[in-house]
Amino acid sequence: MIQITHEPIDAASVLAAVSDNNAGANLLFVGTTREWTSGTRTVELRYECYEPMAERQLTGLCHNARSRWNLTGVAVVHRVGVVPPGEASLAVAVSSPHRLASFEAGQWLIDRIKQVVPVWKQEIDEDGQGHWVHPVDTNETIVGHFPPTDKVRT
Amino acid sequence: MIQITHEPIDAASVLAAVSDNNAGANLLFVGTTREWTSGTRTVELRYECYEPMAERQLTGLCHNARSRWNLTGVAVVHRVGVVPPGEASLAVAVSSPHRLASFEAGQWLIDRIKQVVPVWKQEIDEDGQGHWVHPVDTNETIVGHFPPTDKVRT
Amino acid sequence: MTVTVLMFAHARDLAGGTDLKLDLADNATICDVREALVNACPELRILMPHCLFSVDQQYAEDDDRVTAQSEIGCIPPVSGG
Amino acid sequence: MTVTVLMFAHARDLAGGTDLKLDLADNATICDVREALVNACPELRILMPHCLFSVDQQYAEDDDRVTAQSEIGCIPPVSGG
Repeated sequence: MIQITHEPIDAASVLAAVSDNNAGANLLFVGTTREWTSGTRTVELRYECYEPMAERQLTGLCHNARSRWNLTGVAVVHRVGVVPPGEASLAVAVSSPHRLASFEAGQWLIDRIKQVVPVWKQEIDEDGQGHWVHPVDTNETIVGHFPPTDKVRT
Repeated sequence: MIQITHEPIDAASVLAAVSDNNAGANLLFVGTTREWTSGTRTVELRYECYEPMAERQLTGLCHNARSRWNLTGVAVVHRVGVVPPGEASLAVAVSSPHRLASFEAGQWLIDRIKQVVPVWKQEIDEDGQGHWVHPVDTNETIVGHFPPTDKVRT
Repeated sequence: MTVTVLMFAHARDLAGGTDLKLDLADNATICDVREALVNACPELRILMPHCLFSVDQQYAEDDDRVTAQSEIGCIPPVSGG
Repeated sequence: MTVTVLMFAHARDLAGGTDLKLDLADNATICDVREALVNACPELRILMPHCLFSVDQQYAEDDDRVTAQSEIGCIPPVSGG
């Protein structure tokens, strides 16, 4: 299950998608919109996406994770559009016979999704202003995406 | 939510129990009975438990995880009795503002649960024979539980 | 004094009962419980070094004292999860 | 030749449009696309070094060639998850 959706994410169905009789360790990560970050209130997040490319990237990442960690299942759903506080923007599920592989693969997938999948979010503040979220370094300088060698080709 | 149950685990409700408006990273681990392990078929697992002590141990571990990683939520449900292949014996959920804490706390909790909570399982093989599962070292010698300094006092 | 030891899992199967009564000296420790259990049920000998004990639902050290009122548990290697 | 560049997120807001048409030499590369974009929309200058480009929905290198048929995407720093 690899999906970009405009609807709320049903986390249970993402977990169910990786269920397998030979899996012992099923892991589900759900990224939700935080209302408060360092004292600043987020009214909502607005996600947009280059959808066909995002789907290809996700397909590639899931394929790579599955073969690297010998997973019994992998599923990713990313929501786009408005995501209010407490609601899920991302659900990632993996399953494998043992828990170390599930934890490693889950962390790797989420890291890579955040690095390479063409999805962008705006934070909407209490004045209704939107602010594009860019990864920044400690000098508050926008940093590039990722080293070229890390690129995913599908 | 800390619970020992004889009924099937509803994983979605364990995840829902850690939901919080200031959480960004919600993690759910579900341990399920594997049908096949190194070519040997498991017909079912049978869990038993020293219930009041198990609940106290779980309460202590959850308390420690919450304060160590500053979690916004933590929940553990362990099923006892017969757990057939594909069904869940353990569900652990944690939530925190950021994902690194959720992954670290989740792995720590599962490791500790497997080390200190008085729950035991028997593997039932195809002949209906039950085999107690003991942690063994590479010489197939039963190993002790854990170093005394790791003990949990509640 | 007489103490009762709750037996679980593999240890219970070897002992053939869920709780065992043992006669111990009044100042007995967990060490003495171990010894008395193996004397009462020699089948427990191999497993005993790998068992921990609880007193009143908390893990106990070998030199912790027990009383006739203690809820003593014999905890073979755990395997939950 | 004329190429079309799909603009997203912050880059689209700065450019004021979801797709920009650029006139380029027939042997143009992603490098030339960057330069032409900044010339067409000077507002993109600061963000441009942090943008990647895609050709036909795959990440491209700066010296990759583009054609009039290429689906070119200008990808500002991503922030999904």
